[in-house]
Amino acid sequence: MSELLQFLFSGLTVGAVYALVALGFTIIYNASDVVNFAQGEFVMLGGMITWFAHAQGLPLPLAALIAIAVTALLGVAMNKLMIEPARGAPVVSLIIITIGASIFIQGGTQLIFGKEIHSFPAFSGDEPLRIGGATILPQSLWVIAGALVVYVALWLFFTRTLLGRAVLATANNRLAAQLVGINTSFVMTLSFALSAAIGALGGMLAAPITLTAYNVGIGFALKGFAGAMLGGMGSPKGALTGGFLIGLIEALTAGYVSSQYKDAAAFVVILLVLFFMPQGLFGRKSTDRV
Amino acid sequence: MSDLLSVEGLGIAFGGIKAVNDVSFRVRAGEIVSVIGPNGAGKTTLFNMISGVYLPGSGRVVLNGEDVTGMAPHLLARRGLSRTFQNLQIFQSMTVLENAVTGYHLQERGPVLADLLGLPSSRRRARTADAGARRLLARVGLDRAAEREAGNLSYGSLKRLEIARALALNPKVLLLDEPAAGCNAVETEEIDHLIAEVAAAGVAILLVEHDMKMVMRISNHIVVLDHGEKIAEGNPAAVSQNPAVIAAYLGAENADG
Amino acid sequence: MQKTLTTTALGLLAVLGLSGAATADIVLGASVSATGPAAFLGDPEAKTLEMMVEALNAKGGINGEQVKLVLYDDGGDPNKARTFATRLVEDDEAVAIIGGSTTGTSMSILDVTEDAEVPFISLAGAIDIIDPVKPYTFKTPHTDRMACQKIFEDMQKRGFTKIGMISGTDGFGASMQAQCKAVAGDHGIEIVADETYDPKDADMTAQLTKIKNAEGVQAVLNPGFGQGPSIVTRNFRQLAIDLPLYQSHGVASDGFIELAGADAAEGVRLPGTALLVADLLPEGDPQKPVVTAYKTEFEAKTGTSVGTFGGYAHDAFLILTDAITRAGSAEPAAIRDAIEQTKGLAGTTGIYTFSPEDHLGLDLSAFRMLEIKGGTWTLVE
Amino acid sequence: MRLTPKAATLLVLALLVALTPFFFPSGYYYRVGALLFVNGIAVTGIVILTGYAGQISLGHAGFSGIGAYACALAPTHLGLHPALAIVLGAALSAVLAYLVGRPILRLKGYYLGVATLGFGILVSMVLNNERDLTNGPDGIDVPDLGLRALLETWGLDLTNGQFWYFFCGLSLILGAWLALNLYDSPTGRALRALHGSEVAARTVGVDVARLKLQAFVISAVYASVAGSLLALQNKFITPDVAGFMHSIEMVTMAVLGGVGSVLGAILGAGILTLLPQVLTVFAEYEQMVLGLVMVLVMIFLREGLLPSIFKAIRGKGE
Repeated sequence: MSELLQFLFSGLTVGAVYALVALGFTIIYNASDVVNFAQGEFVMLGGMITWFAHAQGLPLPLAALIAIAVTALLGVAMNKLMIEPARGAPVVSLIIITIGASIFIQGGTQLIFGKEIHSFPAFSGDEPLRIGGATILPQSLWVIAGALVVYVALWLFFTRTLLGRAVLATANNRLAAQLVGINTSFVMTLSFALSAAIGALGGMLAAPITLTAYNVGIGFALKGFAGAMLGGMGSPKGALTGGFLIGLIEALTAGYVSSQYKDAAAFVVILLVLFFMPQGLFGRKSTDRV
Repeated sequence: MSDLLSVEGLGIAFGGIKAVNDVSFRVRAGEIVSVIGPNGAGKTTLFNMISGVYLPGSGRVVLNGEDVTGMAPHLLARRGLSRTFQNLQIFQSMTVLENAVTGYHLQERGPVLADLLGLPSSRRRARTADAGARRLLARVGLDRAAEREAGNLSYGSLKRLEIARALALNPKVLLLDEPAAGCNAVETEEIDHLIAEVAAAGVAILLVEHDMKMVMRISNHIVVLDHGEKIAEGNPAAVSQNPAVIAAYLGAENADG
Repeated sequence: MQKTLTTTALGLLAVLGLSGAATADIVLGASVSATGPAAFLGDPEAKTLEMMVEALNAKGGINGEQVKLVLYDDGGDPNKARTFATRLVEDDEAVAIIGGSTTGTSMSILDVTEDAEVPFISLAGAIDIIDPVKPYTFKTPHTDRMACQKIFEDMQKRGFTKIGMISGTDGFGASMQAQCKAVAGDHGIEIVADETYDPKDADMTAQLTKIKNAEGVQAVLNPGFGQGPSIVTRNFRQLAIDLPLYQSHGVASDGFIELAGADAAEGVRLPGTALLVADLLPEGDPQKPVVTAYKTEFEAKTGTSVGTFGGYAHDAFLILTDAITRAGSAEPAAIRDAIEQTKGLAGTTGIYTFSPEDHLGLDLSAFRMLEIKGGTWTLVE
Repeated sequence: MRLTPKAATLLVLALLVALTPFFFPSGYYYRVGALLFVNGIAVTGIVILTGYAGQISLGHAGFSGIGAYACALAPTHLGLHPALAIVLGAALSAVLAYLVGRPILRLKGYYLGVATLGFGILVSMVLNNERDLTNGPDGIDVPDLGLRALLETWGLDLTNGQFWYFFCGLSLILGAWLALNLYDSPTGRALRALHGSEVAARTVGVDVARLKLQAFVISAVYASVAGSLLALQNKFITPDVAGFMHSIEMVTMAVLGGVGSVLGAILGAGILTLLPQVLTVFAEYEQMVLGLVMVLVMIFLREGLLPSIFKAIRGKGE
């Protein structure tokens, strides 16, 4: 029992990080139909910039804010310089553009911050909490709470605010959104800023657990992408569920089956789900219009 | 003459809204049947159900005596059903000739290995299809544009290209979705002749068209849809006098205005 | 990474296909994994090599000739490593090659260098590289098997017979995992739990819980490098597993203590080299001068703490310059013969004595069992 | 006389393979050339899958892995000649592509991307983890093809680098010839048709599912053969060959050069093969330059380098 609980804690911790990455994917996908493979780099930057600012002597909360702000700005720059000029390009071109951006950011980070692995202190200490014979780090609670708070905030934003509805309208039909007076270019910029900020937040929350280095982004991106797809692209609920599910599948497979093939289990589940539900768990159904 | 296409009680709903409800009619060999109705009446949806793009929620489609309800489009094509699209489904990056040639797919296809190796049999199949496609392009007046990239053609030319592609299948039943849209008077008349010619050769033609003059001119029989329901049918003269039809069109115009 | 202008210019010429015959200088080649998944190995190796060439040339080079280092980054990709090895041999006309941070890249390079009859000193762990002995291939690190043996010896001394293993699935971890499983029996040790993790994993509590609950487990061994072992160590403490934890030489640097946290790392043992305990070495220790000099110089130059891997590159360069000096020639064949005759050369990793039958030149004594106490390395007696 | 695009492509490739060695200052250039040709074979497969049929794969390196390990394992375990091992690897890849492709090719766009990605990761995981068979991440020796020795007995004495240069070059020409045959063939037209509009392709009778599967299987065979050739010339292979980044690299090469044309994709393969060799001079900036090139080409030369160049030339001519 305590064993199962421990596996669940492990899965929730990792899953929360994936969920944050997946939520970031979702926002950009909703606004622009682009799957941003550089999302993992936002996570990496969140961790690295926080580490750097903290190492320069800034207090941790300030360092974290700087990291989120800088990453959000980079997100905006990426949209303006790379995504907007490529509007209308086919899916495979967009994949390559965002992967190119990802490689570029990695290269730049490595040049500026070096290749070492870094970490900074956990927010509420390293003393694990004991629950039912299992343990969980306070920092894990921070990450899990982060994922939930971001999800709720996004839900409120998309359903309760005019701006949020504008984003969804843009997602549904760009032309129609323009016709009713929505500034779709601003919506795009906002989405990239938001998505980058959420990624950075995730990276900043997770770094005390996962540690951070210039090359951790791609791993996060793949798992987050998988989570978003599992949940159904474009659905915040799907992203949250998908992220947590992948974390849990990994932990439970590692615990009960084989740690060698835990990543395999996650992808097998994804393939199965897509086989029966080609749009993922909560994805929008789409039909060809002819 | 026998029924080549018979639609029986066909219906479909999207998210609880009945887009098409209980529509029945038949088309015989050599006959031209038109489906008309205001925008959003469900004409294209009806076409999509008949041609296997949508799975009908209720009713049957019978093609040449065989129940083909919900059958995949490529299987329908093999059974002699061919169509064009309202908002053009052209292979943009292929040449005009290549577009028309795809219509010969069922005749020219062969073992993929032969195609990879460029065996004489493969080239022969391709050449035969090319020749056929060129003849068809000549018939719709596009022979001089054969080598151009299809994406660069005018709307009216593309409409004719789609018809050529559909004819290439040598269909028993031909579904034409607004073939004259975007065409000028001369082009429209050409299309008129073409359709009549095809019908005369024994093909059953189902037509959706907004150009009422054209519809009245060439149809043997007209089916009128409104809000997904069949509200009238009959020969052109009868339909044009039908008060329900007039009301539907006027109502629609009022709503538009 | 400071490349000299001449190296850069030479590289550019080579690219344009205009490079003429090499000048009178001695050209040494290197292909290491300065980026990519094995950058933990390759980055300090590259920095070390550049630093040492600079220092050597400042002192007048070897036998009066300046040394030119052509250094490539293979990113840990064996295919690239082979291409760079070919380039070094055929195009840059290097007289000897250092490199291959990983087993995979080393195996790729050695096929080229053996063909071209150019001496090659590998920086990777696997025993396959020098067993069977190939005429032109040498290596500086102790083998993974030796690391396992060193650890198991220590476990034996402490009376452990049943242990759990948690290994990274990267090349380093997987290779050592296999070697340890192969030699465990020789030391009367049974592996009762055998878990793995992906090098990018963020949490290993699931695997560690399984090990913790394994029947009769007395100690845990974690072969791996990068952030994995730090996370394992933290998770180990989080789960309050009350067992001795052994790490591998893969994390033998101060960075590990920093990342795992001094509290979590307390009591962790691993087989390390003299490098980490330079200050603790007795005055008469033959390795003391070389270790201290390298440590001081590297840390001053790069601002990062020394680790075992940079030490491998240091030793490879040392062996090579020593051989060229003794041979009095920079002909590949002469260098090879001289390397094989190396005797009692003190490096950071150990004291090298090569022979035609032994192209590794180290024995188990090169390893020292270290324990982390109070946030710093101590020698286990 | 006007050359058909097919003849022109084959002529360019033949000249490239035959003439460039005259300008090689050292043996190293044969190695780079051979790598370029191997990558060219892999991307030709991507042209068929993505350029013709419009389907995405982010896991094709998995098939290269199968081709490579077939050459490493079949000779020792099954006693097969390495040349036959290439065939065995291709056959295995084809069967696997068929089995995997049937369910996942129903997916579109990014969903197909993640499914193929998952497949590639599974293959590389098996190669990494099944240590008893594959020797894990340390890699495994691959036997010699033996063809060079055979040629030598016929009086054709080539260095190892030269042999692989010409062998891979000829293989690429063969691969390109097959792909070009396909382009204008009935199957090729149907593939391009379903790329343009699946709905329309269906209504002219194209069995879309079947044709996608054919394209997937053919491109898998290309990737597999490329993997085999890489393994045989390196005489050593590691699971890296099946890694995610290699899948991405394949797609990037093809799209960068122009995924719609065989020659364009091979040009892309050439650029991404040569770029890291050129950039060794700017080692620190290599990643940034590579990323930037990917982004800029995709933004400004959307159809890829070669088609964009042709367009520019034609534009001037008019």
